Parts: sequence; structure tokens; C-alpha cells
Amino acid sequence: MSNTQASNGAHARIYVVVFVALLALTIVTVSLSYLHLSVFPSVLLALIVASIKGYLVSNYFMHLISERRLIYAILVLTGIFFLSLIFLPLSHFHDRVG
Amino acid sequence: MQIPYTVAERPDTGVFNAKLGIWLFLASEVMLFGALFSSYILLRTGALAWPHGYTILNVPLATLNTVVLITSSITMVMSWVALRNRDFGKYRKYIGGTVLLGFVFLIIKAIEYGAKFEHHLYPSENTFLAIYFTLTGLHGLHVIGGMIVNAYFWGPGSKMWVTDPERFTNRIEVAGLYWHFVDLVWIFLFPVLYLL
Amino acid sequence: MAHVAAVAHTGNHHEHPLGFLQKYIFSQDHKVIGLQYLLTSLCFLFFGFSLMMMMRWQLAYPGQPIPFIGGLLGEANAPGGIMLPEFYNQLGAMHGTIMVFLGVVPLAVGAFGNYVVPLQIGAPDMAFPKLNMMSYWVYFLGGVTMLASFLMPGGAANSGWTSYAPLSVIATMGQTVWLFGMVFLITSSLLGSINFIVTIVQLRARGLTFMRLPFFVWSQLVTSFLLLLAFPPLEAAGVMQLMDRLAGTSFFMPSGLVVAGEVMPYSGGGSPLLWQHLFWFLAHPEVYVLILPALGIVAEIVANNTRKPLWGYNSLVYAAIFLGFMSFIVWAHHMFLTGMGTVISTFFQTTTMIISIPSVIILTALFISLWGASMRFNTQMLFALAFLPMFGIGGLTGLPLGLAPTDIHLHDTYYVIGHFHYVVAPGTIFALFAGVYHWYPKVTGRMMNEFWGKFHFWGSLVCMNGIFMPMFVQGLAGVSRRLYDGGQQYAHAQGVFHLNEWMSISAWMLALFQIPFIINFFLSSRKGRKVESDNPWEATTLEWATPTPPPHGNFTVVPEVHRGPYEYSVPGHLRDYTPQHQPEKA
Amino acid sequence: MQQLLHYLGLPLDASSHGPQVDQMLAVVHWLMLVLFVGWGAFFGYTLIRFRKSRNPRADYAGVKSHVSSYLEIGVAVFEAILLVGFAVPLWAERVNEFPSEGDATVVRVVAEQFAWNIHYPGADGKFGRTDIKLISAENPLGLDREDHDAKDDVFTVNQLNLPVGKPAILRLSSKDVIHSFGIPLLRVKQDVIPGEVIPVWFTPTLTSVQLADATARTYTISMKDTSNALLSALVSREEYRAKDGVVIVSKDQPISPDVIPFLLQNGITEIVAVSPSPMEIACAQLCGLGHYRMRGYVTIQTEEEYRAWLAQEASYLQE
Ligand code: HEA
Ligand code: HEA
Ligand code: CUA
Ligand SMILES: [Cu+2]
Repeated sequence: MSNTQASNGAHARIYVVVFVALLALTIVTVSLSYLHLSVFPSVLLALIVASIKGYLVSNYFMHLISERRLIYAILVLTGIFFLSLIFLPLSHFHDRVG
Repeated sequence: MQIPYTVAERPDTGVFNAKLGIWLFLASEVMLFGALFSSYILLRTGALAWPHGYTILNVPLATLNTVVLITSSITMVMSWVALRNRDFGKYRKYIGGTVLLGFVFLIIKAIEYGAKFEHHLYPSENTFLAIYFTLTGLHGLHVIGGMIVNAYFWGPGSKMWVTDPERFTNRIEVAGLYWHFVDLVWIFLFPVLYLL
Repeated sequence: MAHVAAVAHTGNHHEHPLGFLQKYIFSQDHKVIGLQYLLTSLCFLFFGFSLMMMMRWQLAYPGQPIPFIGGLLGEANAPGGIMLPEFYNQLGAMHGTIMVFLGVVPLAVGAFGNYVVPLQIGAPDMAFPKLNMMSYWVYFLGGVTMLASFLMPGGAANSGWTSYAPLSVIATMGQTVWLFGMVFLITSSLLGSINFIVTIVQLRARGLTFMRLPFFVWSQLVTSFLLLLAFPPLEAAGVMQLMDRLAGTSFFMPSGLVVAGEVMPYSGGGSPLLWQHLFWFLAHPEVYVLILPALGIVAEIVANNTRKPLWGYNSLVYAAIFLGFMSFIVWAHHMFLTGMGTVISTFFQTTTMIISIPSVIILTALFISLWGASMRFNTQMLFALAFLPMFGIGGLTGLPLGLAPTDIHLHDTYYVIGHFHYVVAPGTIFALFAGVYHWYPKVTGRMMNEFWGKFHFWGSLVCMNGIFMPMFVQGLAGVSRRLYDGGQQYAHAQGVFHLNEWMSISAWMLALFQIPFIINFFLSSRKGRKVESDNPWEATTLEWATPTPPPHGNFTVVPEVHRGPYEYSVPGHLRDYTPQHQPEKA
Repeated sequence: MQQLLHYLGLPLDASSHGPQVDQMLAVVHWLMLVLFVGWGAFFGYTLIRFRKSRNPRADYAGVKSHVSSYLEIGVAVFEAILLVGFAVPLWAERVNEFPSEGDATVVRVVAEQFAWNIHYPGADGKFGRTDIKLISAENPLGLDREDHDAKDDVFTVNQLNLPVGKPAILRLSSKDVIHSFGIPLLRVKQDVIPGEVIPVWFTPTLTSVQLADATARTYTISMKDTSNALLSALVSREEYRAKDGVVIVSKDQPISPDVIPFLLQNGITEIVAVSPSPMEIACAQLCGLGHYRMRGYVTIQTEEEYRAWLAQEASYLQE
């Protein structure tokens, strides 16, 4: 149990706020899709909204915000490899002979 | 000698064993889904034509499922809060609710799949449906895995509350981390597959 | 080895005695699990070698019936004892798979890692004993699945250990079984690697800071990270290939495929290169999984038998970490010839050249460690010393492969086969042999026979070079790998084809030289000379501070560490070794 | 070093970029040799000098100098030079600097299990339309003969003819699985990936006849060679007559095992022989059970011979 012994009631309130925010963002992302924007802006917007939601879940529900350096280090390392897994094959497909 | 730091945090690392373990596991899960997302991007950029998800898939049902999963996330975290407040009864309600919401998610998913099959939309139809079924199928398996764990902690596993409450609370925290991660994956799957 | 484990359980922890099943089969003791891994993986290693011995017959004497066992292989595989090309391809794919995933990795990580790491860090066990047991049994299941694939209609997987699509997607049933086997093996590795990292990070004894860890522990830590983060993409790729095979999807199938005149019923739109990227994203880090634990074992043995500290311990550690990190971003050097433009090929050539630097640093540090030594040439030291130049040859021949223009000529020739066998066979396998001889007395309380050990060493050294050195010649001549007849028909192979016979004879001789090892290995556990102390090699690391063999729970007193791992021949000290747990004033 | 590599098996090369590849191979192998011999000497010395009987007490500190760091930096610098000076420009030339199609012989190569289909555009220089539905045993390319551009197209199986001294552009594709198009004597290799068309280019510098001259070797024969598979796969470069003037083996004829006794009887113990097709396409990527026999032949001709050959192939179309 890593976080300090703050009052749990306060935590519960934060969780409810996050929950409401997640619901709101779900509505946002669905309504955005009804605008039928062209590919680039729609991808960008969808990813921004999803990232905010991801941030909320990981930081509050998974209380990453109060987590230790060790956990962050592992996640940063994973993030680097995740990005190289996505972008290196992609750049190969864009830089091909012929 | 006993294995140390199963309950308490190791002072210099600041975590107990299982917490480090689950975060490592989640790191590997990031790479698993990362590879599938990478495949999605490559297939899509290489495709001559790519359908918009909403033209084939059922967005309202998926939105409902998003809400279900988010709700199950909050019940999960509340069950942990309940344990920290030493309120076992409330814990049982919340964790039970989480399992039930998992069921609801799967049922809705099954309805979606069924509708696809009825229209003869199988994974072999095109690469979009292939990646759709693979990603959501794998995610569904993760949901089932989480439900089994949570159901265990709702039922027989909860005996530990009596013998070792500290450790049991840690276990629920760890199970929660996994459950939230499954939610997190869905948060990205939903727009990527259904809305773009 | 039964009585070994029996002694291991005289520890004081379990008041109620465990049943046979819990003690030996479903044990949660890291030492028993380590031994289970050891025996299983040695058997697989031998099995993988046996497959290769059959192949080497076909390469040396194409089209001639295999003596002795030819008739046993079945009409579908070898009518009249003459191997069919289909069967040759099965043997090749399974040799690669078994050696890498069922032989070397489980031996290096599952066996040595499991047995030695908790001891070296002063821990009572692994962090998650149940998980540890599960990872062994899932590995076992994966192994059985792989073996069972030989019984499928059409035989085992036959598309190479690389399983390139579309070939693998249109292949026989064996490929499906291979994929399921791989999913088991990946799962086992994931469980194991999580366990190792948590154990090393969390369970270190008091005073055992990271920079006091034995290099072997470091190598296992880095290895675990490689397994943890590189395997999942292959798991994803495996699932996609299963989908392609079973559900008819087209992840790896482009449009418009025509096989044997028939238009294929795939919707198309997939990419064969996607498989290659995901496969090599694992398989390149995997090769460092094969080498890092070996380097760790060699470092331990070199320090112990030179009786001096490892030179440049810090640089060794940083080099290993850097090596691990870089190994994630060099993978496409296996794909130079898939049609890469200048930018992307430059990127991968550069990272490949960069990754060779930490290897040079590690090897240099080990060489320099020899200077000023007082060397004991026992069997494990001979194997460890021979590892250095053998790995050197293997590593150096990686350089022309890592530069795209020279790879044009060498890609997929026997030069590649020579390159990596030098690193894995006289490299890693020698290091693993060294490890067996080194830790044997701790595990069994008895010594292995030195004479037969040295016999095993010299024979293996000569034969290994006899097999793999001519491969460079064949590769330079341009002979492709995976040729059923060894290139007999090709004009450019005419000058080098005759080498095949020598290589094959060396391989069978190599097998003969393993017999004394196998006998020595089993016999010594009963008949070997008993060790006089818990620390027969006068070593400094913690595993030698336990009773012999270590009981359940490992240590009788909670160990505390006071110094770095290799304090040998400290000036002013009476003895030429100062164990890590020895208090400052004693 | 290049000589040493040739001695070790590296074949002669017959393309204009081949010498650069070989030179780079030589440079890399120099680096490898220096490192190996240097460290090997050090290693050997320590084994003798620092064995226990000679040096009973080890030296705690060991080497104190930092020469090794300079050495490591040296290796890194050398690798950087290899990369910037050789590898990158050479690769760029291979994949970016294609000659213009007007100055080159352009050929399509379509790989399949287990053959190389070679497609020539014919006199109009245009490749005709192909369609996978038309693929059959007689029409492995699925060429649509109705198409105007296809009328004069020529195809061969496992036989690639090219004119010497002129750049060739090969467009590689595959019908089924991944193959790899390799011609060791030209220092060319390129994976052939289904679903993609990947071009390679090179300029042959030797005709097959010249190549045969250059690769012919003298073989000493004995009675044992009557069962020598290698020898029977070769053709003689010269004419060998018996004492009475009867021809035993004529030029460019295979050396069948049964003539060996006659040669020996007539006091001929050495013959000059060569492979009948010294330049071959070798499939380098595992492509199934017939991978080992997926072999093609390359004939490099003078411009005139090449034209004549094409014309002859085209003439079969009329029939
Ligand atoms: C343990 C396994 C292992 C290790 C450590 C390595 C190490 C390296 N490998 Fe290798 N490799 C494989 C296993 C391994 N490889 C396998 C299995 C394949 C084939 C897979 C397949 O296709 O089936 C392969 C294939 C392979 C290829 C693809 C070839 C092709 O298909 O065309 C390439 C290309 O870049 C490459 C490069 C390298 C490089 C640059 C290193 C570097 O890390 C090496 C660095 C080391 C050194 C530079 C040595 C330092 C030496 C000294 C300092 C002096 C020594 C002197 C004395 C000892 C006297 N390897
Ligand atoms: C770790 C990896 C590893 C190891 C150790 C080996 C070891 C050996 N390999 Fe292999 N090999 C591969 C990985 C490995 N190989 C791979 C990945 C391929 C490519 C496959 C493909 O094309 O897809 C390949 C391909 C390959 C080929 C090329 C085939 C072809 O292209 O057609 C050849 C040819 O000779 C070969 C030979 C050998 C030989 C003679 C050994 C010998 O060194 C074996 C030595 C073995 C031992 C010495 C066993 C010792 C064990 C014991 C003594 C057991 C004791 C038991 C008890 C005590 C119970 N291997
Ligand atoms: Cu075609 Cu191998
Ligand atoms: Cu590699």
C-alpha cells in the first residue's frame, strides 16, 4: 500500500469525479466521430481524447500518480520499445525500394 | 527463512513484491497490444481501401460497453477503498458488482459478434474485420481472465481477509491494477476500431 | 539425482513432511525446479542435436539411406531410409526451435538462473514460488506439444524456425501445433521473467547493493527484461498466424496469391513483412538471451579461477545493460534484403554497429581480467576460456553481416549459419557446460571427474571447430542454407561441397565426445568424490555460503553482504579470497 | 585479403559493382583479423604467463593502464568509417541510383515454387497485361495475349539471358511464397516478396564464354574418377584425341565417366573442364520442399548474340 494514509473518503470522492469525467469524455469522443472529419484531424482528436482518458485511469484508478520511481522507470522503458515497435516497421514501409 | 516483502514494502524500492510483479506483467501486456496496434497501423496504411468502423460496427452498443467497463473500473477501485476502510461487506458488494459488469460486457460483446456472423461478416472477409475480431477477442479473453480472478477473490479467496487482511488488501489492489489496465486497453480500442 | 533433492529437504521449515509429488514433481522450491529445468532442457538439447545428426547425413551423402535408424523413420519421412526433402525441412525447423526455445534458454535461464540467482542474492527462494512451478510446467507442456507435432499428418513444422509467412500459413498441420507450442513457451518465459526481476530487485540480502551483485545476476536481470518485453509481440504475431491458418484471415497474406496454379482463397491485403518485423522483434533480443547468461557464467568462473577481481566490473555491468537496451532496435538487420531504402537500412546498420561495441567491451574486460592472474585450469575454466575466442569468432563474423552491402553476398548462406553457431554452440553451450562443472558440487555435494571433464572439453573443442569453420568457406562461396542436398547441384558450390563430409563426421564425433560427459554427469552424483567443504572452489559469492546441498530456505543464517562480489587476492588478507558475507574484521 | 577471401571460397565476380562489395568484404575481414590475432596473441600469452605454477599469487589490481579504452574507441571509429565510407554509399547506389530504363535491359522475374519465370517485354519494350486467372501450366505468368503489349512478349523458365556491359533492371515478384533471388557470381541478392515488386539492378561485365574461360580448372584424373559425380557434371574446355586421332571428348562436351579409361589409356591424365553453366540463380530463402532445386541459369551474351537469341525466342511465338 504505497500511498500515504490520507483519508480514504477523500480518495473515494476523487474516484467518483474521475468516473464522471470518463463518462463525459466518452460522449465527447463518440460525438466527434459523428462530425465525419477527414482522416488526419479525426485520428488526432480521437487519440487526444483517448490519451486523456488513459491518463485519468492510470493516474487515479491505478494511482500511478503516487507511485514510486521504479514503476515509472519500467513504464518509460516499455514506452520506448512500444514506440520503436510502432514506428520502425512503419518507416520501413515508407522507405522501400521500388 | 521466509520470503520477505510479500506484504510490506521494501524500503529502498518502495513496493511490495506483487505490485512490482503486476506492473511488469502490465508492461508485457503493453507490448502485446502494442504489436497488434502496430499491425493495425501497417495494415491500414498499406490497404487500398479501409472501411470506417462505424459503417460496419455497432457504435451505440460499443458506447454502452465503454460505459459498462468504466463503471466496473470504479466499482473495482471502490472495493479496494472499502477494504482499506475495513468494511468487508461493502467490499463484497463492489467486487461482486465488478464481476457482474464484466458479464454484462461479455454479453453485449456476444450480441455484437452474433450480429456480425448473421450478416456473414467473418474475420476472413477483410483485414479490417480480421484485426477487429482479433483485438476484441483478445481483449475479451483478458476480461474473462480478470473476472475469474475477481470472482475468486469474491468467493473462496476472500477467506484470507480473516487470516491476513493486509495481504488480502494488497491482492485486491493488484487485481485492480490488472482490471483497470483491461479498461485502459478498451479506451484505445474503442475509438480506433469503431470511430475512425 | 533423487537423493540430492531429498537432502535438500532436511531444512527446518516444513514441520509436516511433503509428499513425493510436492517434493519432486510439483515442487515450489527453486532448486528442485532448477533441476527439473536442467534435466528436461539437457534432454531437449540432446534431442535437437540428434535431429541435426540425421540432417548431417543427408548433407554429407545426399540421397543415400541413413544407416541404422533410416528404416525407423517411417515411409512418409524416409522411404527406404532415404530422407525426403519435406522431412529435411521439418528436422531443420525443429532443430532450430528446440535448440533455442527448449534447450538453451531453459537451461541458461530456467536451470542456472533458477538454481543460482536466489542463492547468489541471499534469498530463501524466488519471489513467487507457485509461479515458478507453473512456468516449468507450462514449459514442459510447450515441449511436449512441440514433440507431438512430429506425429501430425504431414509431420512437424517445416517452414524454418523463423516460420516466414506465407509459406508457414499454407504449411501442413504441424505449423499449427508449433504455434500452440510457442504460445506455451512464451507464457512460461513471461512468468519466469517477471519472477526473476522481482526476485532480484526485491529479495537481495542486506548490504547487497546493485553494484555488488555478481555479474551472473546482472546478466539474468537484463535477460529477464529482454524476455519480458520482446516476447509479447511474437505472441501477438503467433495469434495472428493462427488466425490466418484457422480462421482464414489475411494478416500476412497479400492479394493475388497463386500456389501451384491454384488461386488462394484469401481476401488478401496483408503483409508478409509484418510477420518478419514481429518475429525479429523477438528473435534478435532472443539471441542476446542466449548469450548474456553465458557471459555471466563465464565471468563467474573466470573470476574464481584467476583468483583476482574481474577487471572493469562497472563497465561490464553498464555494457550488459546497454547491450540489452540496444538489442531492441537492431532487429531489422535480418531483413536488409527485403527491399530497404537507404534511410531505414542506415538506421539499422548503425544500431548494429553500435551494439557490437558493448560486446567488445565485455570481451575486452574478460581478457584483461586474465592479466596478473594465478590461473587454475580446471574443466570449467577450460570451457570458460575457450568460450572467449569462440564467441570472438562468432561475434566478429557478425560484422560483415551487419553491413548491408556485404550482407548481399552473405545473407542466407552458410556464412550466417557459421556465424551464429560459433556464438551458440562453442559459445553458449561451452559456457553452459562450464556452469555444470562449476556448480555441480554445490548441487550434489560431489565433484565431477576431472579427467573425463578435460577429455570432454578437448574433444568438443576440436569437433566444434571441425563442424563450423568450413561453413564460412561454403558461405563465402555462396552456398545457400537450408538446402536439402547441401548445394550439390550448384556450380558455385562445386569447390566446397566436399567439405560437407568432414563437417558431418565432426558432428558425429562430437556426439561421441558427449558420452563421457553424460556418464560423468549421472555417475558422479553417486560415485563422485565428496566435497570437503561447502566452498570447494574457494569462491566469494553467496551461493557457497549455504550448506551443501542447500536446504529448503537455503541459508541457515540470514546473510549480510559487506563487499563486492569478486574480492580475490586482496592485499594484506591471509586467504586469497574474501567472501561477500565475511564481516569486515574477522 | 581479397586474395585470401578468394582462396577461402569467394567466387570471382562478374558485375560492375561486385569489386566494391568484395573490397568492403576485404576491409571488414581485415578488421576482424587484426582484432582476432591481436587479442589472440594477448590471450595466448596470459595463458602461459599467468598459470598458477608460474604465478602463484594473483595480482589484485591487475592491469592499470587504460589502453583498452583507446582500443575500443579505435574499433568504434573503424566501424564508423566502414559505415559512412563504404556501407551507406554502396547501399544507396544499389537501391537509389537506378539507371534510366531507356539505357537498361528491363526484365520481369516472377518466382514460384520452384521456378524462376523470366518475362521479356519483346520488341515494343512494353510488358503485356497479366492476370492471375489466366495462369496455367502453359502460361505460368498469366499473360493476356489479347493485350496489345503482350503480343510480342517472350518468357522463359529458369533461363535468364542478358547482354554484357549494359545495365540490367530486374523487377522481382512472387506468385506464392517468399523466395530470394541470388546470383553469387554477380554479388546480387534480393528477397522476392509476394504482393510486392522489388527491382534490382547490376551490370554484367563478363560473358558466359569469358566466365567459362576464367573458371575452367585443370583436373587430374585417375581410374577412381569413373564414379566421380562432380567430374561428370562438367564439360571439357578442350578437345582430347586418342593417339590415333579419334576424338574421345570434344570441346564443350560432358565428361561421361566411361571415357575416363580411354583418356588414361591414351596417356591423358589432366583435362581442363568447367561447369556447363557457371553462373546460376540460387534461391536463398526457404520456400518449401523444392527450395534446394530452385535453380536458374544465367547466360551473359554480347549484345548481338542477345538480340539474336531474343529474336529466335520471339520466332517461336508465331508457331
Ligand atoms: C547468441 C547468439 C548471437 C549473438 C551474440 C549474435 C551477435 C551478433 N550478430 Fe548474429 N545471429 C544469430 C545469433 C547471434 N548473433 C542468429 C541465430 C542468427 C541467424 C538467424 C536466422 O536467420 O536463422 C544471426 C544472424 C545475424 C545477422 C543476419 C544475417 C543474415 O541473415 O543475413 C546479422 C546481421 O547483422 C547478425 C549480426 C550480429 C552482430 C553484429 C552481432 C554482435 O553482437 C557481435 C558483437 C561481438 C563482437 C564484435 C566480438 C568482439 C570480439 C573481440 C573483441 C575480439 C575477439 C578476439 C579473440 C577472442 C581472440 N547476426
Ligand atoms: C541454440 C541454438 C543452436 C545450437 C546449440 C545448435 C547446435 C548445432 N547445430 Fe544448429 N541451428 C540453429 C540453432 C542451434 N544449433 C538454428 C536456429 C538453425 C536454423 C534453423 C533453420 O534453418 O530454421 C540451425 C541450423 C543448423 C544447420 C543448418 C541446416 C540447414 O540450413 O539446412 C546445421 C548444419 O550443420 C546445424 C548444425 C548444428 C550442430 C552440428 C550443432 C551442435 O553444436 C550441437 C551440439 C550439441 C550438443 C553438444 C548437445 C549437448 C547435450 C548433451 C551432451 C546432453 C547431455 C544430456 C544429459 C546429461 C541428460 N544447425
Ligand atoms: Cu525459392 Cu527457396
Ligand atoms: Cu540479430
